Parts: sequence; structure tokens; C-alpha cells
Amino acid sequence: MKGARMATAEGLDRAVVDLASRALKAGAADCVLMPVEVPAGDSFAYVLVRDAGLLERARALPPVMPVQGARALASFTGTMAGKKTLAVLRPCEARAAVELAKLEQVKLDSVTVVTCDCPGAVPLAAYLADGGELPAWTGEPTARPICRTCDHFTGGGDLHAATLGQAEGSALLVPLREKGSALLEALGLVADADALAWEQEAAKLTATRREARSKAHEELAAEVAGLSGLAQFFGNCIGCHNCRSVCPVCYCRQCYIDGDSWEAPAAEYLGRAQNAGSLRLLPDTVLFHIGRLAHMSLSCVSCGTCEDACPADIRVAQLFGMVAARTQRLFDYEPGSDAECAVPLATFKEDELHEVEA
Amino acid sequence: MDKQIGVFVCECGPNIAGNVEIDMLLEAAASMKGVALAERHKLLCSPDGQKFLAEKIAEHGLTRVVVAACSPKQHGPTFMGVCERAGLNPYLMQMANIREQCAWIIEDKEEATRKALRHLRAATARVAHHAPLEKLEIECNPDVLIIGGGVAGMQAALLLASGDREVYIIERSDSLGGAAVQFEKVFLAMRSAAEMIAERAARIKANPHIHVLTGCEPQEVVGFFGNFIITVGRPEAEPQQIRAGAVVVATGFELLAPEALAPYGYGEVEDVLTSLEFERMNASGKIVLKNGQAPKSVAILHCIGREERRYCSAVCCLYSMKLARYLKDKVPGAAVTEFYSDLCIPGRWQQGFYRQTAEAGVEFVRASGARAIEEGGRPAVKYVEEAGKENSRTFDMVILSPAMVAPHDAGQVAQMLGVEIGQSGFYAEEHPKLAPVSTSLEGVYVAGCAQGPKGISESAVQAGAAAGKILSSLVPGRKLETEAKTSVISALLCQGCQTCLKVCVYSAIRYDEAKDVCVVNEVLCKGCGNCAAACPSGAARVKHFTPRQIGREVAEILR
Amino acid sequence: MAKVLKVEGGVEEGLRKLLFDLLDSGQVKGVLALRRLDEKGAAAYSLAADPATVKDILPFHPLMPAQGGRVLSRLTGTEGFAEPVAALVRPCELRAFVELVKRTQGSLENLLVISCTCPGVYPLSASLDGGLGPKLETYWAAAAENEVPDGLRPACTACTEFVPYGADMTVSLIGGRDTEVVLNTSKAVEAVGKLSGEIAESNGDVKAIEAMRAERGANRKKLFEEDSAVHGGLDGLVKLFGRCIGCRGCREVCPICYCDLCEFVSRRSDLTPEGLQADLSGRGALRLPPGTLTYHLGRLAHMAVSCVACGQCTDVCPADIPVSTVFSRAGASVQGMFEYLPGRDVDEPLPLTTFRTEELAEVED
Amino acid sequence: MIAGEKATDVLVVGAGIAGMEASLLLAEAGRRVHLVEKTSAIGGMVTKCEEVFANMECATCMVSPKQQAILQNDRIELVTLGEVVGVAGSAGDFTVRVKQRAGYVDPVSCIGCAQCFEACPVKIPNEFEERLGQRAAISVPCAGALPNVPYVDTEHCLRFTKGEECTVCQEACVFGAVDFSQKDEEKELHVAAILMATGFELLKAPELERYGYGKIPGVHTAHEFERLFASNGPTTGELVLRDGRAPETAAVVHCVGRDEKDYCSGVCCMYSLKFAHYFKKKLPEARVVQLYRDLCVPGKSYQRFCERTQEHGGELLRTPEVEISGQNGKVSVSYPDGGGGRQNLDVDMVVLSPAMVPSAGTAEVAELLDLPRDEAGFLVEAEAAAPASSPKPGVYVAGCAGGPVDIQGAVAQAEAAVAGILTQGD
Repeated sequence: MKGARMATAEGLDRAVVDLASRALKAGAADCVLMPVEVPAGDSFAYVLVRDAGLLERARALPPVMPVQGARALASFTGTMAGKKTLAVLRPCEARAAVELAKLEQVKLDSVTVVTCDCPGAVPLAAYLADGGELPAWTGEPTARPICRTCDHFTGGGDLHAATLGQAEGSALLVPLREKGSALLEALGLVADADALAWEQEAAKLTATRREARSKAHEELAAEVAGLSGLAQFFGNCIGCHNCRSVCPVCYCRQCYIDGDSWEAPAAEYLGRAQNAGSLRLLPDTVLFHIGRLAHMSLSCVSCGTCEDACPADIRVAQLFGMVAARTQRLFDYEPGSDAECAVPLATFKEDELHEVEA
Repeated sequence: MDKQIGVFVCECGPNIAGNVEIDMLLEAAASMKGVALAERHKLLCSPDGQKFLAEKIAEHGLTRVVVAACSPKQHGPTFMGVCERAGLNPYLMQMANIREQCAWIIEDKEEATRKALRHLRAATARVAHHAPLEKLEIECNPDVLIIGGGVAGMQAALLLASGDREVYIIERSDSLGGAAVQFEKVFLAMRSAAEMIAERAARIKANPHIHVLTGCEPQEVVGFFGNFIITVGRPEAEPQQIRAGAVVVATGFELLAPEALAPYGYGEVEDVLTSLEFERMNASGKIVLKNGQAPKSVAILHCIGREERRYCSAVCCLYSMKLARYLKDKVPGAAVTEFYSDLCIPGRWQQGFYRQTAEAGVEFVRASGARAIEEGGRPAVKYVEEAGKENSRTFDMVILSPAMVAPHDAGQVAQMLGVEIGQSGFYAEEHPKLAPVSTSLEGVYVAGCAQGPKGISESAVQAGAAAGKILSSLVPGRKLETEAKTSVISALLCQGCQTCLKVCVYSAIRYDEAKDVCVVNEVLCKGCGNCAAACPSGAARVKHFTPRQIGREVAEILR
Repeated sequence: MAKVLKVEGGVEEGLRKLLFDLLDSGQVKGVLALRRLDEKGAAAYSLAADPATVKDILPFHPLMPAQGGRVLSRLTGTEGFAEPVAALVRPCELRAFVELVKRTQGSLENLLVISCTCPGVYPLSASLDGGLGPKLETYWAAAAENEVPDGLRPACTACTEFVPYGADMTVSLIGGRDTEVVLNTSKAVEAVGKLSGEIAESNGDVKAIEAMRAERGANRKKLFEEDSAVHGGLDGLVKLFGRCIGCRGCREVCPICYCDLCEFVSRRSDLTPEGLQADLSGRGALRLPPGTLTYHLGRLAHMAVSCVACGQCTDVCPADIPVSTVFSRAGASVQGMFEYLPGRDVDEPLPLTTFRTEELAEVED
Repeated sequence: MIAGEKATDVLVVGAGIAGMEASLLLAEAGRRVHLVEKTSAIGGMVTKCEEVFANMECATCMVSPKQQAILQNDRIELVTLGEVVGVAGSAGDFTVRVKQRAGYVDPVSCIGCAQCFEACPVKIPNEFEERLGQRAAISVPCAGALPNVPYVDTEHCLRFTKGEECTVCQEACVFGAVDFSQKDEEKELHVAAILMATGFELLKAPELERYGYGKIPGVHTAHEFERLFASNGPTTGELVLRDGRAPETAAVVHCVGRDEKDYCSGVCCMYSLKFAHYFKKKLPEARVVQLYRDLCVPGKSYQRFCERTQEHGGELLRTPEVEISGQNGKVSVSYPDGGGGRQNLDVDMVVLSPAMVPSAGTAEVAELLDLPRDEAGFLVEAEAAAPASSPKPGVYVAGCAGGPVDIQGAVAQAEAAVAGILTQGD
């Protein structure tokens, strides 16, 4: 694989902002979607920018991930009417975007996604409390647990700014899809530098991350085994459903659990209480999470947004990540990897029948 | 509305009464929410029992009915009928199976009674949430469009055309007849195909109700059973719109493309022909080699492409024998050898045909991996003997009998129609055994080789079958009745993710671009529930199986 | 002079005994109260039917994992209880429930409401690692001394409506050295009459209540002043909600926000091509997902009149936005305009209603 | 019907898959159908099967909806225990005499609770179960048979054989459904068309004797094996030899009777392969060898099925012929080894896949209608006429009555026959 050199003397963020500005000026994009520091300066928000001047406080990789970029895309690409957009996302956000595209919630045709090698994000609560910097690849791990075991920290976009295996002050713009190459071309950049160093470095890191990941999954699996383990795990859940509301894959306007279907006369709840001796309220606390797993775990990209949003400090993302890994293996499906490969549940292979029958 | 539920428990003689405390059920029922009446009867399904039920419904102005008796499979329709006759919407009745699921399978009477009570509670809780359902009646157009004017298409047309039904055949080529025209003789009686085709074509021409559009292809298909609108592209003319109630797909087959025959020596070795080329040569009257001389030895290779395609084309064996018979007739003294892997000659007379062919001096060699190669400037056949030994023999001419494959554009046509293509590339039937000519889309039928490789008579039978299905379901002047338990999609909750659309096997769901929601066509929907199961936000629901109805039922069962 | 039941063994033990007796004697068939879930100190509302499970009940445990009014509404929303059930809820929870009953989202039928003069609760975060632990002791001590315990939520320290309206029983937690249960209704007297325990005549500690109201009133004034200073005006709000991550948790836990489908996630609130263009060409930039401020202001418009300042919204905000302070401040002024105190009396009509439920009619069966 | 009025009713002979499909379509078209079935139950041969190739679909689940539809359709008059005894007239105007044997059970009051046959003192081999199970003199063929109404078999009922005053079944029935006052009935039908759907049988002993059937206990016919595997069969689905042992090795012999009959039945290869799946399901360890001559799998999904069978451990062995002998409980299958000598395969169980032959009774009806039959006894189709029509106008042929055909083909022929009937005279 080959890529185009990009100087990052003033840091990757600056370099990517410049790239975006050039794209706007060159007409390669009509607008840019990027994380921008909010007025109060205490957090970041995705902003769709038309004039390059407003990218002053934009960051390619802010220390935190307050909103999942795919959600930002979902909120407007349906109404974009062919306007060319350049979106700077984290790899997990880019992958979520692809999932949402398959589910018709995001229209990617006129969007070019730029990703960077992502060392992870710091927990939202920690950042809001006393700020913080982008985690380092090595050394003291300030990153969220889910990031520390993330094996999809690179790629995912149409054009990828690789820093791994690159010299200080320099990055490599690697076109991963057709649109990426088109963008390079429009900016008059040539992908002539060899990307092997990046690929090797990434591969190495991936391996170690995978190890850490499966280890973490094993431990967690043991902890949440059985319904009681699960109930215990969600002991502090207050049913605010923040995890769902911020999840990029949970795109439903109204969640199955919020519908009227589950309502029942008080007498029934009393009946349930009488059976069990005592009934936890609100009812269906654990059911909600199980149901959500059933609905989205195939497309879960382990972005960790749910965990950041949980006021009860429940390790939602870690649990969902573990289950997702299993279901995805079952259908040997990699969410967000390829826009062409359909979400398994919507398709049916004839052999599936025989697997059951055999 | 204040629900007036009537609960009726059937004793079924000793079958239920013998092992379930019916009085106890009645007592419990009387105190259930919304229950206005709880009665028992010796045998509710009997004429007397049905009368009793009808009277009670009227007398007490019941708005819901629960029948605790046998399996709904057995008497569901019976009691729905009673309700209907008593002026109560039949969907406001729910059965609790306390015979097969309780009385008959549980020894202990108390336990059986307990379980029966659960079922009764569940049914009563469920029925309270039932809604009256109505079947739609829609006007329909009895005319039929047939795509493809081959043997199947012509057969179907002749059966369907009548005084009160017009039939349209659209044929891509410029004449009727399809693949069969290329065959001088069709096997069995070795009758001339050309004659048969000509005779049928003449009858079609003479029939004022059959309209043949040659050189035409379908461009767009909209609508549904009873009301299709098909746009047909015509050469040097405006596309024409045809309205029809049903469509028969009779697009036939193609033979394995020459490219695919290269591994078998075709194109590489001289005097290696495809069966079709040989047919033409035979029709032209001169069976000769490139050098103009008549062949002294000819090899015919069966099963060309069977392994790659993973199916047997069913007719090649006989077909190859037919070629051998041509040769024996027209090139006296020529030695003919058939290389086959399995003789596939099902049917009453086929084995006889094989015997006669063998008796005519045709040599049959069982071999695997047979293909044509060049050996000393002559075509030869390389093959593996049954014993496993590799061998090769030289011939003057080698004829390949390639597999039948689906038309190259079957995929597009299928997509246009909204029907499915099977693993083998041919049109998928609704059910491989019970519905061989129906497709997943009601009103679209498939006949002949479009459905899979087969001979001329089987094709004709399928054409007849398609005609039979249409004649019996699409009767001129009769309205179509649709399923009542269809699914509905809430425009308020739908996210336009189109997952439902992907899982709908009846093509009953379409996506409304403007509103960004999916919409169910109640005429096509069969209420299978796939969409409801797949929809994550519960926007899609099946009438009579709403989460609320099922939820209440399950809650009571688990209580 | 009201009838009063004295319970021995302090608030927790004493009330557990009362609840046990009520259940055991069949006076009530169930008890709704906070309950210990595990050793790790997790607590949640639960409906206890078996007397044996009463031992895990944490009466008026100073924490609000869910708004009791919302819980009651979930239970009785479709159909009220058919048998008597006791519910331990705080004044703000009771008021919220009454607001919901007015909107036919709940029913008081067969409920024996046991509330308290409320010392307030700790923020949710205080209990996450291992429960409240030692805090509890100091809490009850402070309450008994008629002091505001340290570390409570601002919403509580600034709450002047800590005396319940329309409860059948009121447990005097404020200034109640030996726990008194005031029996406000004949229903209460009847239920308790059948049990052991001495019933006396008392007015409760009126002075203590007044003192507390004064102190909290002062806190409230201060809180609101500070808040309006920082978050007053549109700029203030923009700053305040700038860090909002759009999880809508505040709506989800708010007892007054009862809609199945919120106006602000419904199709009507989707971005339109026109809107997008207007924003882009107008300001050259647009924050996404859109409508963060609209959502908060809109929600405020919908529920301010009924806001009971329970503080749940602040509790669950992952971005640490003092939602409750802003909303209760706005609520106070709106309610002042209509001289309306939400949840005071179930027969008091709502001053205005901005929400319609018809739009959900189609998903009804 | 009123004299002079044009007949529109249709007579369908045989209530197997083909007969049922045709009846339902005709009824849907608005025709009145007289469906005459010689046994007491409808569904035909497929009801003997637990599963059907190529999807190994549950046969009962597949057929019972059709059976229910027949029973619930008020345009279809079902005549069980019936036979055609006379035919006169011509296309559009046949007069048919149909005889219905008395079953001595009133279908209206019977609810199929089985009390009567549990009480019956007579116990005889059950033909439907290939004589592997027993039945009473009043009985249904098998559990789940439809209509679920037993009948009295006068050849075994003590009242008819010994003239005893046995009323055990009558007393057992609380609905008074058993009615010995019933008489055989004969009625005259006026029909426009006749569909022959009389189906097939499998080649029976004595033709099977040379394969050891009847002599060697380990040798079974395909239908015996189907019933052994059937969950509603004599062993409730347990695959056991006649002595109760579970077979460890088995051979399935294809093309039984092909030479004698001089035709390939076309479906035997598939149902034989299906047996390999049966074994895999119940006896995963068992070794199953298929001895075939030519694999005849002419369906677009059939070869895949064949491949799957091999993946699941079904062994395929090609041989032109076999000789079967038995000694001490084992069965020995010998076949040529290709080098002039012979090989032996010793197995516990042999399943024969015999050729399909016309069902008993086909001949009689054919006589009545004077329909031509071929040397094998199958009804001959009309050349170049509408599909599924016989040489005799107004008479149609569908399913195996006209020659071996699989279910798919039978259904297609039935539907085609309907087309012929509905357009008759146009």
C-alpha cells in the first residue's frame, strides 16, 4: 500500500484541519464535519462547517468522545442533497457510519470520511471534571478501558492519516477506498510513499490489543455468568437508557422497551412480586439490556459511548463489546468493514437451514 | 369500549370433563376481568353446541368470546364461523386448547386443571385486546401476460385464452418456438419439433384472444396479483403498457456458454462440436467434418458442466442418445460412443429408448472426467474408466452435451418482478414440492426450464399447471379476497431502515422515499410476521399478533 | 391534633417493623419502597409482597435511584391496584405522581401513601462505589438534630417543599428524635389501628419544620441567584448546554416527561433540507446532531409548570450539567405566575397543557 | 341437479397429493368436487413419510394443511372408503356410480378420541404400518390420520366374521358415534370431468423375494423403513431390526425391480439417499452404504442433496447388480468387484428401494372408463393434447397413475389437469 506524505509539524490536528480547509477551498468538499471545541471550552461537539475560518478550534482527535460521529452524520446526511461532505471521524465512528449506511440511516454517497490512527479517548466524566490530553499510545494508560483493548484503532475511513510507524512530525495519507484517492487527487497529492512501516506497526499493535481484549473478555465473561451475574452487573442501573440514546447503532425513534406493548395492570406487577417475593422496579431493567444486545450486538463497534454516558458507572461498553464479539464471530461478520456485506439478520443463506438440519 | 367476554368450556364428553375440573374453570373465569358470562357445554362443536354458542352471543350481547376446548387446528374455523353467523367479528374469538394440551396429556387431574386454567386466563387476557379484522375485496383483471414464447409459453397461452380473458405473449426473439425449434426431432416418438411448434403457433395465430409481441422485452413491472401493469419495450416503437392480473415467466434456458466449454476441448480441438451446433449441422442435412468428409467415429460426451453447476440437467442423457440415433440414421456405418457418468433416464419409456439405442449399435462407456483433447492431429476423448484407470481414445468427431443453465438475464427479470432466484440460478418456486409453478410473489408463475432443467413434456405440464393456478384463482368478474391478518407499519415509529423490506418474502413492503418510511401492501401481505420480528423499534406489527396481545397471553401463561 | 403512631428502634428498624406488620396482617398486599439489592450497596425501588423480604427494605434511604412518582406511574398507568399497597415515597416523588395522575398516567386507587418530612438525599454518584456506608449514620443523626446533612444534592438543600401533601401517613424524619408516624387519614388510622403500637395525639415538631423551611429557603434563594448570574440569558444557556451530549437522560428520568415518544425526537424535529441550508448559509456552521438547545428549552416549556424540583435530571447527567437548578428556577417562576404548586392537590386542575397524546393513537391496539 | 342442466361437478379419484391439489384448485374455481378415496384417510403415500427430500422437511407439517383444507372446504364432498363402480356418458356429461362402504362410525358425532379401538378385542397387523404394528378391527391407519374418524374393518370385526353380538366399541363411545345400522351406499353423480389420481404402490413380494425379502429378517422395504422412522409409527421412530436390535451397519439397495419392470422410477435414488439422513439422525454411528447403479438425481437441487448426503457420511457404492443372502442375523450383500470376482458387504439391515408400480384398483377404474394402459399398467397420456389429459375426452390423469413421478411433478400435473378441466369445451 502507498500513501501521500503530510507534514504534521504543528501536530496532527492542525495538519488535518489544513487538509480540510484545502478541500473546502479546492471545492473537493462543500462542507466539513469535525469535532470543534464548544464555546465554554469545556468539551467538544461535532460541527458542520462551510467556511474554513470556523475550523479554528477544530480537532481531528479530541481527547474525549462526547458524541458518536456516526450519530452526527445520521442527523443530516439524509437531507444533504448531494452536497459533498468531508467528515473527520475516529475509526470506530467511521465503522459505525458504515453500519448505519447499511441500515439506511446514513447516506455515505456524498461523504468522504477521513480517519486517523486513534490512541483512544479519555473517559468523559474524567475530562469534564479536570480536562486532560489525548491518551498516549504507550505509557500510563489514561484511555477508557474499551479503548485500551480496541483492535480497530486504525483505518475505517476513505482516506486514512497514518501516524503509526511514521517519523515525528510526519503522517501518511493512505487512500483506503476510491473516494480517498479521489480526494488526494483533488488536492493534487500523490500517494507515492510506501506504507509498509504503518502496516507493520499497526499489525503488531493489533496483535497485542487482541490478546488484551480476549483476556478482558474472559474475565468479564466469568463475572457476568448466569442471570444472577447479569443482574448483579446491572445492579446500579437506574433505567435512564442513556446507553441506548447515545449508541450510534440504536437508531430507533422509539425503543421496543418504551412502547405501550409492555404496559400491564398494576395487579400483574403485584402478581409478579408475589411469585418472586419481591419485584425490582422499574421492571425489565436487565431485560432492557438483553433486548438491546439482541437488537444491536451484530453491529456494535465497541466505541464506548454508552459507558461514557452511564451515570451509574456500569461497564456497559465492555459487556456489550464482549457479547458483540461472540455474535459477530457466529455470523462471521465484521461490522463497518465493508459497505457491501449486508447485516446477517437481513439475509438468509440456504445452507443455514441445512446447518440446523444436519 | 366495555368488553363483554363470554367464556365457553367444552366438556368434549369425557375427553375434557374426565380429566379437568370444569366447574373450577368456570368459577375462576367468572371473576376474570371483562368476563360477563361463563358456561359449559357437552360438545360445543356439535350442531347443538354451535347453536348454543350462537344464542348466548346474541342473548348477552357478547363482544368477545373464549372457547376452551380442543386444538384450534381442529375447530378454530368452526367457532369463527359460529361467531360470524352470530354477527360477531370472527377475530374476536380466541380458543384455549385444554384437550390436546391438558386433558389428554396430563395424568393428574389437578395438574391438568391448573394448566387448563393458565390457558384459559391467557386466552381471556388476549382476547380482550383483539381487534375486529376485515378481509379486503379488490377488483381484478383476468388477463395474463406471458414472458417467453417457447413451448411452455405457447402451451399456457392456448389454455388461458378464452372469451373473457386476453393473453399477451412477449417474446424477445422474432418468432415463437423457443429452444425447441432448433431440434429437428424431439425424442420419444422422434416426432418433428418444427411440426409441433408450427401447429401450436398456427392455433395461437388463429386465436383472437392471444396477442403476440415479438422482439419485445419487459422493462418495468408494477402492481400486484390481479392488477399488474407491465411496461414492454418494443423495437422502433414507444414502450407499450399492458395490464394483466397474472404473469407467467416462461423464459426458458440457455446452454452452457462456449467459454465454459474450453476445458472440455471446445474451441481448442478441431471437430469438437456442441450439441446445438450438431443439431444445426444435422438440420442442414450434411453431417461432415471440417475436411468435408463424413465422420467414421463419433464420441458424445454427457454431463458437460454438471460438476461445476452442481446439478444434473435431466434431459442430456436422452438428448445425447437422440443425437446418436441421428448419426446412425444419417451416417450409416459410423461408430458412435457415448461417454456418460450416470444414466439419468427416469420415466416409463426412457429405458426402452436407451435399450433400442444400444441395440442400434451405439457403444456406452461409463466414465468420469471425460473431455476432448488432441492426439496425433485427431480429436480424442480423455477419460477415467470405471475401474479408475486413465484412458484416451481417438475419434473423428466429438460432440459435447452441455448443461442447461438459466438465461443470462434471469436475475434482472426476477428483480423486476420481485421474485427470487434459487441457488442453481433458475427461478425459485414458492415450495419445491407443493407449489412448483408458484413464486414467492402471488400472481407470478414460472413454467418450463425457467424453473429448472426439464424436457418438453414436463415443460408443457408446468405450463398447464400455471394455467390451472390462474384459471382457478383469477376468475373473470370475481373479486380477490385478501388476508385479514396482515402487518402494518407505523409511519410514526418507522426509521426507514428497510430491514423489513429485506426479510419480506412476498415483496409486500415498499419504501416511501418521500416520507422515508416503509409501507405494507395489504393485498400482498400474508401476515407471516417476518417484518415484525425484524423491526427493532416495533414499528412493524402483525394484526392479531401484536406485542400487546402476545405479551398479555404469555404473561398469563407464566403467571 | 393529629393521631400519631410511635415506632421504636429508629427510622429504619422501626419502619421495617411497621411495614412487616402491615404486610403480615394483610392490611396491605404489597409494599413499594427502596430495597437493598446486594452487598455492594446497590439500592432500587421494589415491590415487596412477601413479609420475609421486608428485612431488605431501606425506608427513606437517602438516595433516589429512580423517581418514585415515575415508578408509581409505571405500575398504575394502565390500571390502578386492585388490592391495598403501601408506597414509601418522598414529598417530591408524591407530588410528581399526583401531577401524573392529573394527566391520567397513574392511579391512587388502593394506595396507602407513606411519605415523610424529607431531609433530602445524596447524589447518585455518592453511592456507586459501595453504597452510602458510614454516611448513613451521620445522615440520620443530622436529621434527628434538625440539621441539613452535608453532601446532599443542591436540589434537596434548596428544597422548601419537604413536607408531603396528601400522604396517608407522614413519618417525621425532621426533628423527630423518636420516630413519629402521623396518621393523616382515616385510611391510615384504620390500617394501623389493627396493629400493635401506641397511638398518641401530636402536632409533630412544628418549630423544627419552620426552622428547616427558613434555612432551606435561604439556600434556595442563594442557589437561584448564583445560577441566574452564571446561566442567565441565552448566552448563559448556550454555555451551560454546550457540553450536552444529547443523551436525553434528563427527559428519560424526569417523572413529568411521560411521553412514549418525545416531541423532540419525533419526525417533526428532524433536520429539514431548508433548515440545514438556512443554518449553513446563515452562520456558516451547524452543530450536529442539531437542536440541543431547542430540546432543553422545549422540554422546559412542556414540563416547567409541573416541575417538582426532584433533582433527578442533574443526578443522571453524564456531562455534569446542573439541569435541575435551571429547570426548577424556571419552574418556580412559571408556577408563581399561575399560583400553582405542582402536586399539592390531585383535584387542582393543571393551569395549562402543551402536550397532546393523540399522535400515539395508532400504535394503540 | 336439474335435468338438461350442464354438469359442472368434477369427480376426482384418489385423495393423494395430486388428487388433493386438484380438488382444492377446482373448488377455488367454484366447481363442486366429489373426491373419492378408497381408504379411510386422505393424503396418500406421503403420509407414510416422516420427512421428504430435498430439504428434509417434516412431511406431516407439509401435508396436513392441505388435508385440513380439504376437510374444511364445503365445495369438496369427500367419499372415503369409496370406489367408482360404474361410468357412463362422455365429456361434459358423465354419469358415475360411486359406492361407499359402510364404516359404521358417524363422522359428525365422532371426535376421534380413540376410546373405541383401545377397547376392541381384535388385534391384527396394521397394513398402513407395513404390518410392523397392530391395529384393532375398528381403527384409523395411524395417529394423526385425517379425517380422524375410525372405521370398522368388516373382514376382522367379530360381528361380521363370527356373527358375535360384540358391542365393545359401541359401549366405549360416549358420543354414540359407532352405528352398526349403517349400510353400504351407492350414489349416482353427474359430472363434467373425471380426474384419475389413483397413485402408486411399491413393488411387493414376491418380486422382492430374490432380494431375500420375506426370508431374511434383516431385509426391509423402503416403506417399512419409512414407518420405522416415523414418530407416529409402530416404534415411534426408533430404528430397530425385527429382533429389536439397533442396526450398526446398513445397506440401501437402489433400483430394486428396475430390470424386471424395464423402467427407472426416477425418485428412488432421492428417497434412498434420504434414508442415509434418517440413519444419521437416529443412529449417528451407524455405517450406511448405498448400492446404486446410476445416480438419477434430475432436479436442480437434487445433486446438492446427494453431495450433502456424502458429507454426512453416507457412502455411495456403484454396482450393476447385487445378491443378498442371510446368515445368523447378518445380511450379506455381494456385488461384482469389477475384476471378475465378487465382494461381500455384511450388514445388519438392508433397505430395498423398489420400483413404483400402479396402485391396486387402477386397473379396475381404467376398465370402467376403458382407458388404455401401458404394459406396466400405468394410464397412458394423450399425445400432443393438453397436458395431463387421457386419450378419452373429459378424463384426465395426474400423479403416479400415469407413471412414476415425484411430488413436484405430481402437483404440477394435478394443476395442469385442472387447467384442462376448467377449459374443457371452450
